[in-house]
Amino acid sequence: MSSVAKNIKTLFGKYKVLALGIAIVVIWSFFGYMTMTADGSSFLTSRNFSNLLRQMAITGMLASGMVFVIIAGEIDLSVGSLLGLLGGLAAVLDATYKVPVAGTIAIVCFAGVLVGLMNGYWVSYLRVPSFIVGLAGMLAFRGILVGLTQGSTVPVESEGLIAIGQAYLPANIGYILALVLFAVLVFISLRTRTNRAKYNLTVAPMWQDAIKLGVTGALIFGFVHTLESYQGVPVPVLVLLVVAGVFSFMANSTVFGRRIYAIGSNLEATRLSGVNVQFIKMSIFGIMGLMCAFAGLTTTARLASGSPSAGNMGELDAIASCFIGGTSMRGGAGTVSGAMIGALIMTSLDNGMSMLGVETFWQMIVKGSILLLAVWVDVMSGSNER
Amino acid sequence: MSSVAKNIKTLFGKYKVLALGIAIVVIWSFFGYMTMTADGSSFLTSRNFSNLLRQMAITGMLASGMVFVIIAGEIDLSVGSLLGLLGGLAAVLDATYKVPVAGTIAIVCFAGVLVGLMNGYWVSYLRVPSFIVGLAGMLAFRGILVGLTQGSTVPVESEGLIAIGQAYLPANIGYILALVLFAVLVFISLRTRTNRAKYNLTVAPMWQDAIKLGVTGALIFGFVHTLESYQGVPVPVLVLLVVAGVFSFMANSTVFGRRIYAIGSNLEATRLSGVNVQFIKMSIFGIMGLMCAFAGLTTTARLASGSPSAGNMGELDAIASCFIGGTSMRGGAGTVSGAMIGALIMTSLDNGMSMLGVETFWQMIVKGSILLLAVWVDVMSGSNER
Amino acid sequence: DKANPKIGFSIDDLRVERWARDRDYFVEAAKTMGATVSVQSADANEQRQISQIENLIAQKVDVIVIVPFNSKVLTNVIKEAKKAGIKVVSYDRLILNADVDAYISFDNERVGQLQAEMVVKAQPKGSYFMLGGSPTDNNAKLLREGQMKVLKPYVDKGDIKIVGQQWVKEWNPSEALSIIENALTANKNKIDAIVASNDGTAGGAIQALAAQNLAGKVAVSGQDADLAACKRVIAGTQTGTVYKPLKLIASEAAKLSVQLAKGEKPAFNNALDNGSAKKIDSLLLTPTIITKANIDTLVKDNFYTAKQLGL
Amino acid sequence: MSEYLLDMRGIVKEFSGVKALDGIDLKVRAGECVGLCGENGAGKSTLMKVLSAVYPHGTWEGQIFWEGQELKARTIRETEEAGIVIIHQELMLVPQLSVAENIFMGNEITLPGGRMNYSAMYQRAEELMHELKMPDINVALPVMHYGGGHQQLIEIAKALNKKAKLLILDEPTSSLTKSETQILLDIIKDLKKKGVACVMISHKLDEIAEVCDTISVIRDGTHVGTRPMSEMDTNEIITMMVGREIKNLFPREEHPIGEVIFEAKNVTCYDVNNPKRKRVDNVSFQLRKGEILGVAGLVGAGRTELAMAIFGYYAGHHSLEMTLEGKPLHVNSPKDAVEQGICMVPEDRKRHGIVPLMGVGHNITISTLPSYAHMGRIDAEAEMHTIQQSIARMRIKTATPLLQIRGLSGGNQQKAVVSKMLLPNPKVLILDEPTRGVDVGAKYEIYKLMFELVKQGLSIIMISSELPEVLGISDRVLVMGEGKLRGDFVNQGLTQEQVLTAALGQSEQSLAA
Ligand SMILES: Nc1ncnc2c1ncn2[C@@H]1O[C@H](COP(=O)(O)OP(=O)(O)OP(=O)(O)O)[C@@H](O)[C@H]1O
Ligand SMILES: Nc1ncnc2c1ncn2[C@@H]1O[C@H](COP(=O)(O)OP(=O)(O)OP(=O)(O)O)[C@@H](O)[C@H]1O
Ligand SMILES: O[C@@H]1[C@@H](O)[C@H](O)OC[C@H]1O
Ligand SMILES: [Mg+2]
Ligand SMILES: [Mg+2]
Repeated sequence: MSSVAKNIKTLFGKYKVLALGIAIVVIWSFFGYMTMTADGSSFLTSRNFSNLLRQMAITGMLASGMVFVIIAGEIDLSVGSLLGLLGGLAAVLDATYKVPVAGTIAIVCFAGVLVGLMNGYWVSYLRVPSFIVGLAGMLAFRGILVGLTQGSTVPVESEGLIAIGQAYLPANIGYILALVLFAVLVFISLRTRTNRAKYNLTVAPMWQDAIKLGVTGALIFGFVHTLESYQGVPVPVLVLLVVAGVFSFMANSTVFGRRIYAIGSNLEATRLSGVNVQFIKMSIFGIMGLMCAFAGLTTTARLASGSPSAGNMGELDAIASCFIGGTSMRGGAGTVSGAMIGALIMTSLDNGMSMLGVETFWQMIVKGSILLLAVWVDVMSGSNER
Repeated sequence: MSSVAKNIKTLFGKYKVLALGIAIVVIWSFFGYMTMTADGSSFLTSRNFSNLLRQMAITGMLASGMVFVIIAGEIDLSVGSLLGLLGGLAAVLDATYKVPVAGTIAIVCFAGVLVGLMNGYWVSYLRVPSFIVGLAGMLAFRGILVGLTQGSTVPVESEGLIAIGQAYLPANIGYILALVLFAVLVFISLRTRTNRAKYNLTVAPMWQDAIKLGVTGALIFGFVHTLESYQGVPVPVLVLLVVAGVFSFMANSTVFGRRIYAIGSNLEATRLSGVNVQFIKMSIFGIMGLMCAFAGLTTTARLASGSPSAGNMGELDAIASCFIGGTSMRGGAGTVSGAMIGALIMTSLDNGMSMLGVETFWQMIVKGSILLLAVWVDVMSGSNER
Repeated sequence: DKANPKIGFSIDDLRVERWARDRDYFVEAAKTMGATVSVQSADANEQRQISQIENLIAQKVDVIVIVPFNSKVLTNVIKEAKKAGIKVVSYDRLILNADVDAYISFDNERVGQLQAEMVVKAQPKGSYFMLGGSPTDNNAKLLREGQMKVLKPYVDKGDIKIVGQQWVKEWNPSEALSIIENALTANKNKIDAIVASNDGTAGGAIQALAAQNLAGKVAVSGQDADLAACKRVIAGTQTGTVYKPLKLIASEAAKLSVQLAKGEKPAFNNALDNGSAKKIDSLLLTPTIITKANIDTLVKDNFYTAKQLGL
Repeated sequence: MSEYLLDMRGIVKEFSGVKALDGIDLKVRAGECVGLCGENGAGKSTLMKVLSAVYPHGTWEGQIFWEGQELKARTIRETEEAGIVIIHQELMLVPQLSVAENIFMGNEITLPGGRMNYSAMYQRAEELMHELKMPDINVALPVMHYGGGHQQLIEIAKALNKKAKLLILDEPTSSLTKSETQILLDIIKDLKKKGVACVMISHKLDEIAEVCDTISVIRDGTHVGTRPMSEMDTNEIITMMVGREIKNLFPREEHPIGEVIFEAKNVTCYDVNNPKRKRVDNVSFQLRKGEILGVAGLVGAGRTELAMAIFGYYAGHHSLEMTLEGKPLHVNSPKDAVEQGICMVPEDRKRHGIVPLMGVGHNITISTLPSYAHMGRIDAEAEMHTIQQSIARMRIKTATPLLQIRGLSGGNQQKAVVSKMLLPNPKVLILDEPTRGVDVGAKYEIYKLMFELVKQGLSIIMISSELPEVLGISDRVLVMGEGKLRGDFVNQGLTQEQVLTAALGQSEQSLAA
């Protein structure tokens, strides 16, 4: 009976990502059908797949930081403005002060972490609700940006910086990376088996793990193959994937990650268990800041210039992605992978509808409705319950 | 001891409004001093006072609805867009369909309540987090508005509608209303005394109540007098005052009001006490919708036309006002009067800084900082604690 | 006093490069004529703009110069201004249904026409994509009307095929970028021209073209002569931009305002109907198309230094 | 019309595939008080939640007959109107609202226009406070100003204020002291006289024995038996509950007691809400190696504050000096405390103990996570190994270590929290009401564990409001009253009377005077 319940639970866990996956399939096949022309559908092309991923990269980066903020029971409304500010900073450093690319990146990331930690300090040590801190930051950071750029668009010179947003990995590198990744996965699952055996915990039958790995491998390959058959893996997409990977690992198998969930579920109990909750909360915002830096750099690179309106409303897309991806509003539950799929759904809608040339106002209405429905389904499936 | 504790508490309660009052005084005297010219300060004029109030009317209306939403532990991000939509609807009804003013007002208010209840239904019966419902509404309502107006501005014909936002009460009516209000207050305090006596509960000494009434009376008179010495009481300001009055009463002395606090403070307990929490939550959003209708009508009237971008970001001002006014982020605590003062502070900053011709980006930075500080002070003073 | 009047300058959105420049030139010119200016930015929000105009009235300025965010919503507040005996000038965008004393502008419809013309000149035939401005910005629609005026005949003739049109929320460049990426994908890169409504959005569009090595092959219009845009024009990736000699309009506006304040009669070259009782005395300045050929005009006008443009 | 007021038949309730109730029957006559007994997780609370429609009709199987008719209530309102009133195991008050508002929550006295009739409600509330012998509660103050014990009594007042035909009390005395408990028991008795029936759930069998006419025992969601109280004694109840016999409730074992290991000097804590009021007033005490130090006192005595202050968690202003193993000890946060060998199991399990959304297992390891990690990466298997050991050692009743802890019964949650605080191998362990809401069997295990621990040289401070427990387990007993240390006895031939007299301290003498 115990194992039954276990299976049920794990199934439910999977079921959620499954549900999201199904959503994606539905959306894609819909747009695929709608954009069908004599020479095939223009939505379901390796090229558009590459577009999709590049268009979701920025939201994805924000979302992968935001998901932790929300799991910890907080929210950060300042990310859009902070993205803009850091992007602007990058442009100014590059154009005005002729700082070498590496330097620019370093400075911007440092600034991002710093500002993030500052936000976190206000929230966790000075106990100001994060909603407020975010609101304040949203105003202030945007203000600083406008002051910094004098409201004008700052064109970026150096190719290196632009590459961050626009370059592709040289052909076939993608396949190699895929292989490495797969090898790592195999290694891990093997080690887990031996480990479980060592502590005489039940070990799943070999064939199960084999199948799992097989499927994952297939997915990875298909993914990379599609990108390679266009122009290769876009740099921002690679960055996003790495970030998502690292963060998923952090969430599931590090002390830090585990404690984020604990804090979100019951802060006081966690503190009374001897955890330095305030520091952890602050760090989470630091990470969020770093993600804003990544997103800011990518934005500036993509536009080849820093614009005073960059990142406007970016926070909403990021937050929406997290919730569509099944992060719990009340904190304590959520996954990075979910947030990523959430971002992908949002982007697919934008992308597909603009391809179909749907009227802007319809786009707004549809996006709103989808957001609502997605979360509603999630709530129904009980996974989001509290 | 029991009565001592009681006094302490009431004092603390007052202390907070006091603090906010002091903030106002500081801000006003600062701007008053800065705008000082040969012929007196242009900030501290009856005219600018009238401007201030008219400029805060719309945020004030939203805030007085929002404060209940937040007390109940929810949030509504859709109000800005809903305001726009309802305002647009009013314009279309008036310009395109030539509906008589009374009809327009009725329809818009009805629509507002309806949409609000719909939001509430999603939140309380379908258990979708209000943050999401708000986000979705923010997108969808704006979209509908753009569709409705074809993205262009719809000018309003009928004077009657415009009056809602522009007209003033005929001279001296203000004084009469003030008298009536004062009379009511006196009556209430007397009845309370007799009531407490009847149930042999401690009755405060006569002179105390006398002083209280005296001070209130003075304030009311000063307020009205200033307005009268310009052009009289502006209609939107009157509407706001009535709304705020009614809502304060609702919050403090009706079953409905108290249950809102209960829900925000401990939903589970309230539910287990046999209270129909879902219905109450839904109603709160209904009220919020009505306030959006009021705000929308006022906006359209002030602009003499319905604009597709009306109310953009309006939700943020409203929410900020509530928090500056000491509403608890976690729900369960907050006052309408506080929210009103919060709105007044925000507006005073906008108004004062624009008079000083402060650079936009400075304005943003200052507003952000003030918001943060205000709430921080509130948190420090422990009143916002939970 | 009449010698050095107080002028209020209420601007749509100083976060847009273009307006920041207008402000600088205007203030400078006004100073030389002994006037003091109080500048306001409504940050693209009509509510705020109205409040700010009210505040200017409260400050008893002599003239209010307005760049409306939305030209149809200022009727009431301008009534108030007139009541207070303040002169009102409509700047760059004509304020409708209101009793304004003067209008000075390159009208947006004209700008739209120029944008279309420069593109047609570069690509007389082929598939066009219409990249509009903010769906909630009234001027975006005016620009589109101007553009269509020019394109209509060609479309009817069948020379030009409009393969898509989208509006860019908040004139946001990144949004423009995605829109064009998708348009290119949807049309298998068969797009010959993009009629972009301002330089910011044009910039986004051109990044999307660059990713397909189409930058320079596809004609792209613009507006405002942003620095970034001018560099693109020189690089040949943007066909051209509509340059509104801001220094001219700003200084003219300043002069005109001071004259109004002093009760003198400024020289107008036109009178337009804005839906109010009387026709509005107007001073219409012609915007110019800037292409690689005549980019140096900007230097001559001291709009940019040669160094800035890297010439 | 059947002879029974209430007749529940074959009730089955599942939680995500786990049967919490498996065909339970329960019958209650008018004016009868039924004691419902069972181990933690037996299903007592769940059964009562079914009855009071917290779980609406349709979410469970079986039938409920109320005064002969079948009851198919979907809302709590309906059951209350029928006359079924429940006091829940967990406190269900609204901290921000006044005592009176809480008492009348859901059935307020109103004036025309839905206005609150405060005067009337205050008056009635004050009457109730007098009935419950708490005259100096200020009914206009927010509930959060009052302590766990007081809050429980307010909860009871709230129930008494409703017109109940059947009153359900789910462990009502768990945070009450002897005297307060007595008040409650007396109230139940004269309710019975008035013909009101009661279902009383409690792990304190002496209380059950005092007021109940019939005992109904359930185990693992099944009905074990129902017998009149007159025919049985507490030991038989225990046997029925646990399925085995427990001879001695307090398995005292001799253990060596060493030198002073921990000392706290001049602990003073000021009230959070009212900085003038001392909640702990200059308390000093010593703790020896291998010693079990009981801390007795009335609710509001300030024992929890004392513990919280030592553990570095007390919110309000406070001051104290401590030494551990002779060295001065500085603690600014629970983290410091745990790292330096002091652990605490807090009193309020729901608020301070469990991390509800996490699995039982992860709750247990949260304090010691780094010890299963290399460079921040958790060795999941090593962790799971420890978890399974802890679960086995404490006999925690859970479907799987992955089950969210909020799904466990109160007692099992408590066991999990205790195991969590044992893993850091503390030198000093503070237990604040460790057996509150824990069944006899589990209590017994916890006691045995405590002795096992002190034998290994651990020292324990046990705050408890159950005098028998304090006297049954402790080597030494501190007695607190009104924040002051009123007595420090070696536990030899110490009687409840002595402790109580000490606890009441001056106040009693002043009464005498
Ligand atoms: N919400 C829930 N979700 C899942 N399982 C639950 C839930 N509530 C209770 N259970 C399970 O039902 C069983 C009975 O729980 P219940 O609280 O009724 O026990 P109890 O007899 O009241 O124990 P205690 O004496 O500790 O209060 C327990 O095994 C518990 O794990
Ligand atoms: N004035 C108060 N404000 C907030 N909480 C209080 C107050 N008084 C008591 N409490 C809480 O009520 C509970 C019991 O009160 P207290 O700790 O003072 O007495 P105690 O001796 O610990 O009694 P108990 O046996 O209930 O623990 C504790 O959790 C305490 O924190
Ligand atoms: O100059 C442009 C202005 O005319 C338009 O209205 O808004 C965007 C600006 O770029
Ligand atoms: Mg129970
Ligand atoms: Mg205690």
